[in-house]
Amino acid sequence: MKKTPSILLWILPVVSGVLFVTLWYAVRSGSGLQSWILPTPGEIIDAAWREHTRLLRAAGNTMVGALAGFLLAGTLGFATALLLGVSRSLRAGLYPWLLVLQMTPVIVLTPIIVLWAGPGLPGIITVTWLISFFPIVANMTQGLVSTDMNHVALFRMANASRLQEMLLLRVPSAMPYYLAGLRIAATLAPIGAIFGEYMVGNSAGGSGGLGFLVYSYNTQIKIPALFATALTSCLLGFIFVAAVSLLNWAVLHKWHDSYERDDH
Amino acid sequence: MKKTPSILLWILPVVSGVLFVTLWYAVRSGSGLQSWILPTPGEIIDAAWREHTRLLRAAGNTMVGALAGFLLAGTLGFATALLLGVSRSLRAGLYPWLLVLQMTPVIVLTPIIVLWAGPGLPGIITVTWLISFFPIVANMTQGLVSTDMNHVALFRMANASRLQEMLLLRVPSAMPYYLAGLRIAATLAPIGAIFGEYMVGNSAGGSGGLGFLVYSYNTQIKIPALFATALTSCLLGFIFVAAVSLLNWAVLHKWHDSYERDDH
Amino acid sequence: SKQTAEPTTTAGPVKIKFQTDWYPQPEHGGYYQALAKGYYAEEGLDVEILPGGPNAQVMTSVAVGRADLGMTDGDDVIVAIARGVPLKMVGAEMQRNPQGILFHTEHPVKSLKDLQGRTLMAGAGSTWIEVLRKKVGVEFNLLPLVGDLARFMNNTEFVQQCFVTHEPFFARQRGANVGTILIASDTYEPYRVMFTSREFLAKHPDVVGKFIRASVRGWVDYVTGDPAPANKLLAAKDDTMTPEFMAYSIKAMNDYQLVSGDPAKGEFAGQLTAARLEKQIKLLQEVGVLDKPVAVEDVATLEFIPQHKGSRDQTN
Amino acid sequence: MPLMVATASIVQFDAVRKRYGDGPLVLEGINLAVAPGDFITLIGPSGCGKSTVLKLVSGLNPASEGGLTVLGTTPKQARDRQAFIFQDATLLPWHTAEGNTELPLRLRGVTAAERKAKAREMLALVGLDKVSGYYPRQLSGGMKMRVSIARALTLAPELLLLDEPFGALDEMTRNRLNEELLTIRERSRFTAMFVTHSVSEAVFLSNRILVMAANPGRIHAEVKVEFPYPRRADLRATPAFQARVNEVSRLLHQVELPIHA
Amino acid sequence: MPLMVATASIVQFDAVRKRYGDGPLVLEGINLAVAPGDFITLIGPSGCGKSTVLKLVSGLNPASEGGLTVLGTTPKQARDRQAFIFQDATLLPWHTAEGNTELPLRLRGVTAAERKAKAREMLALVGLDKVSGYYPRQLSGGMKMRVSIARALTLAPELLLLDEPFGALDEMTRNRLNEELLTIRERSRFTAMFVTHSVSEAVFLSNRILVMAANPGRIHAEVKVEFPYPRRADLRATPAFQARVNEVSRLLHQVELPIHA
Ligand SMILES: Nc1ncnc2c1ncn2[C@@H]1O[C@H](COP(=O)(O)OP(=O)(O)OP(=O)(O)O)[C@@H](O)[C@H]1O
Ligand SMILES: Nc1ncnc2c1ncn2[C@@H]1O[C@H](COP(=O)(O)OP(=O)(O)OP(=O)(O)O)[C@@H](O)[C@H]1O
Ligand SMILES: [Mg+2]
Ligand SMILES: [Mg+2]
Repeated sequence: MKKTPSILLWILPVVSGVLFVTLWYAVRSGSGLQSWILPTPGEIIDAAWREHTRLLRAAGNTMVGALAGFLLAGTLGFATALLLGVSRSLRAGLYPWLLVLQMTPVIVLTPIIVLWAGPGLPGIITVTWLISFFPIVANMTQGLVSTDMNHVALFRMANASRLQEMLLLRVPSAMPYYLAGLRIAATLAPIGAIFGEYMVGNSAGGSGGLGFLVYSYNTQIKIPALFATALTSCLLGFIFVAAVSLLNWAVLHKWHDSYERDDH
Repeated sequence: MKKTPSILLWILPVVSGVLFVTLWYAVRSGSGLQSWILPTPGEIIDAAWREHTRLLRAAGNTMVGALAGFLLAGTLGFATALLLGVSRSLRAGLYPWLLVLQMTPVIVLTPIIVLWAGPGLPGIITVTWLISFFPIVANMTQGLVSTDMNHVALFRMANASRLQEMLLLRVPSAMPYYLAGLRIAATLAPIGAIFGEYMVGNSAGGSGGLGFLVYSYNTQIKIPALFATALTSCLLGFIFVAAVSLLNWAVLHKWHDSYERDDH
Repeated sequence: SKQTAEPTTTAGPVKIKFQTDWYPQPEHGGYYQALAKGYYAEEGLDVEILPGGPNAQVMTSVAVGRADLGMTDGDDVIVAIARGVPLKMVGAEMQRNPQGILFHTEHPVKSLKDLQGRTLMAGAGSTWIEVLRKKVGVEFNLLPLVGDLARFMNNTEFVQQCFVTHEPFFARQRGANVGTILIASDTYEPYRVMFTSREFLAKHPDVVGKFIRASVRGWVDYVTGDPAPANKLLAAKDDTMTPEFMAYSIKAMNDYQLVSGDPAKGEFAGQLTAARLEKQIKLLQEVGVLDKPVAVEDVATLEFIPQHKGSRDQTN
Repeated sequence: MPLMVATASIVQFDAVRKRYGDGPLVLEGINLAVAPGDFITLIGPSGCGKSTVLKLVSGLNPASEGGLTVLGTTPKQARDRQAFIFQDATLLPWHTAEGNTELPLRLRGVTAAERKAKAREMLALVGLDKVSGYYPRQLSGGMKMRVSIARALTLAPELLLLDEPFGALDEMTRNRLNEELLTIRERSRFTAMFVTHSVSEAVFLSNRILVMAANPGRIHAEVKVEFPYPRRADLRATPAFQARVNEVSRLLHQVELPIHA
Repeated sequence: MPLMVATASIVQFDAVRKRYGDGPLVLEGINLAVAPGDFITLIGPSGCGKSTVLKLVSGLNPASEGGLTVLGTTPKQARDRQAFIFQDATLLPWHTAEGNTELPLRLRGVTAAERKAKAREMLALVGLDKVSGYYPRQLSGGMKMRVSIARALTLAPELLLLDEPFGALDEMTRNRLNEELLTIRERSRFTAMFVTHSVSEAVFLSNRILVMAANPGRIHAEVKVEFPYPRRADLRATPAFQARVNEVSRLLHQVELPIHA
């Protein structure tokens, strides 16, 4: 990868943003689409401003569920992958059931989730977790089994325990995989929470989140406001993605080839 | 990883399956849950048998959408990651918009999808694609930037073009990442299609898929049949996962450390 | 946007598409009856009924010309038109929306006021929820409607939104003692309506008129005559639909006078009145669903409403 | 071939054969008894199976046929009393030179302070005290190998396996580390199995040199080097030393010629 | 230091300094002119900057200060006329020995048949024709390095950079490959910059030997080796050869002593 002056890295998203918005307006006027199908960016920002108190409160509520679900997925995903990484037998025995968990449509589990976790926040967290859990497990597991066999030989020779091999060797070398999984989960957390609000949410005590707004704006055909809600959800997502990118940098920049600049 | 006799790899899922089913029955009887929250495995299999023509037909319909969406995600995800991998500038300009695409709740896009792709199958494929696309892009991109810098130096010295470096070096070395992404997408494809049937599907011309059955069993409170539908969706998913595992083996077993047996 | 209807000068029936808001079900029975009994054909129409689903996008479909006419809840159409979607109501399918509250008789809901303080599963953002909160003055805890009845079945205190023509049958079939109460009341009287796009209306008023006439005829026949022809079509589309259920559904439509309306108030099948629409628009404004007023002429045209006598004559 | 009493051997090969998977035979009929205190060097053409012999002793790969005991037990069970310097440096990229050096101590649960002290001592021995905070990607090829040597020496193994540890080093550093190795051996009395391509290094370090032949790998001849330990640097200048070097070189010629013929 | 006319030089360093990032100075004031046909060897202690010099010439790393031209242009632009044998074998794990060998030809768009023939020829030259279908993980350390040599030789570069290519090989193979290298050079007349730790290898191959010192890396002395090419194996046995070896060794002693003092 050629070295890019770092100012470009700030300018380019802006340039592509301008292009994107222009394209948007072009599509709107060119295709004869109307505001109730595809509002213009201006209309969306208008709506966001008009609804900003509601949006902010809802975003706050959704953030709680998304964050908790994300953290749960990040930690449980890590732990589960460790378990799967420990032995081929555990992998053979557990992986199929994880797949079943991942592949069962959430709607089927909704009543059970509500019953066991409770409606509202606990249920929302559970749904968010369910949705963002598997990408982490799948990636981290692949990372754990991809360890350089020469390094494994080193640990074997040092008579390292299974646990030491896992924690001091396989886990660090799986970090790029784990972080890629975490990045996927970061994008899934806010939409997972919104979906969770749909499925098991509850409006008690003003705890309605973006999911409620999506639903109401949709029923009430407040399309610009609906897009403003989507925008808000994207902004939440960006917070998660930014956090993961920061973590990625902190963990990898000193030693991993993805941060290697060929020119010093 | 210690070598496990391969017979164990077949027996263990069975053992864990038996444990799982036992646990299931224990939960059912211990918690006083009723059939319409959590049917027993027996009831589910009963229902699956009773409804098998309907399930099979629906599964066939869903499979079409899931497969097409999956293949689209697999190829477009690959291509997009190539584009992102080519330069840091492209990455900086495009990645944010990909994130926006991924993080916008599908319901907001539904009218546009219906309008541009059309309702029914085209819309279902679009939704499935939307859902399984990003994990592939995120993983493959991480893989493309994780290439060993010594190998990159080799290509630079051979005066390889940007394209050659991408296709002959970065792509092969990113394969473990790509395949992990594909595995995540494999689990997402059937539930994505079911979700798509919900969002943009219709049952025209007997094309109702599993999503339609989920809905109708749900309103008709045929909970065992509902779980049988979920089971069917899992089985579809297993077909995808198995296909990806096979691909994984074919691509990696000759050279990648994840297939290295330390004992010959 | 393209229209599928051809000028009627040529011989042969006019092909049109009609978009329903859900999977084929008895709540669409009138259209299927009209189809099965040839009422559309008699009018020179070749109607294709497009099934919907949970996110059917009925109004969008009609507005962009993917379908020529459609049906859905009346106040949704009012709101859409107020927001600039170029549609117009052309007739009523039901005089009252079958939307109701499903409860266990152990914890009954005798009037809507009984919902005070309870937990209700319903579609967030629905107009009637705002009406209940702001006009009837009841406060309740809202759970989003997913479409499952499992939670309802598991908890006798649970109440949930339903179609009085639909869910109670299945809940009773599973042994629950349930009752229903219609949401529509004197305060809030939503229609279920047929609508089309302004463009289609302007180009083919004759087709619209014929469609309404045949559909209302089909509806009256479906709920008062022998529903077998429509039911056969429905069962072919969705084989989970049993005869018992369809019979129940039709009975509920009659019990609640959904299609025919209350003759004592001068209501009849297909009717839309300016007064009721006016009242509805005002209500929507009062509860804040509509932020600006809209004229009745803009949301509906009454020129296709069949005369009461006429519709009765047709069923004879 | 010398055959000692099995119980007294540190390493005992009995008719060991090795093939990887269903590939060709890599080692054929290896018989070898390593006595306590032996410094055995394996020398022979590239690909003749030297690394494979060490991997069998370490238990990283199993023998296909024949008997093999290490420190009176199986190779794997003897692991906590062995150390292995691999042919590649095999450093963990996420640890600094120091972190890599102290790794085996860390795996044994040695306290942070103690292992830090030991790691610094060993890094100083290989001349890398100034770059202890460098990550592997910042080190030169020879520096990496020296970290790997320092790492193995932090342990006090009974049996040390060394696979071309000094191949990437300049002659001076190499000679100095040869001498250091023998000094350490005076103190901790380990037995060594050593692979090198340098005949003079082999003669300087070992009491026994096994010349291996390839296709399939086998022991062609053994040369005893009876110079008493401790050996001093000036040994290299003696005619007796040169004679041994010539003898080994002559044996190497015998095994190498056929390959490239 | 010899200073030739810049236009005639294959490689020209003018007061080049190099540091990695904000690390310490690694190379200081390097002045060097490599003439067409030169076979220049860099020799010096581990970590003195030999690999760094080659990386600067290859353009893989930029010089921090000073002027550097390669084949009359910038290092990067001269790349299609250079080949680099890295200190590590750097084989692609997903290609066989043959696949790795033919890679540079493939990158140049040579047809499959042609590059296969060339790869086989080069693998035979390094004695690996029998294992051309092996994947890197199935090869021994020396075999990997030989594949990497074969790979570089498939091209006919004007400038060949070799970073300890023969370090992992036994003496016989090493000598033989030394001789092969000179034979190939007779044919294709490349200029070479070579890194080794073996003084006799340096003397046998080069016409100029640069002895480098470390901390910071610099050229300590240059030794000219005037034996005419083609050189034959028996050159090694001549007293003149030994004299050069001794001279270089003596210079090495000068630069090495301070480091480990
Ligand atoms: N993992 C493996 N799978 C298959 N064959 C292997 C494997 N490792 C080594 N071999 C083969 O075994 C033979 C001996 O290899 P080994 O590494 O022991 O050689 P060596 O004597 O150490 O050579 P060198 O001096 O080049 O390091 C070689 O022919 C090699 O191809
Ligand atoms: N990428 C890098 N980042 C920082 N420092 C580096 C980097 N590469 C090399 N160095 C430093 O530059 C110096 C010279 O390294 P170089 O690899 O050129 O040495 P060398 O002469 O080739 O040594 P050897 O004989 O051990 O291979 C060393 O001190 C090393 O730590
Ligand atoms: Mg070896
Ligand atoms: Mg070097």
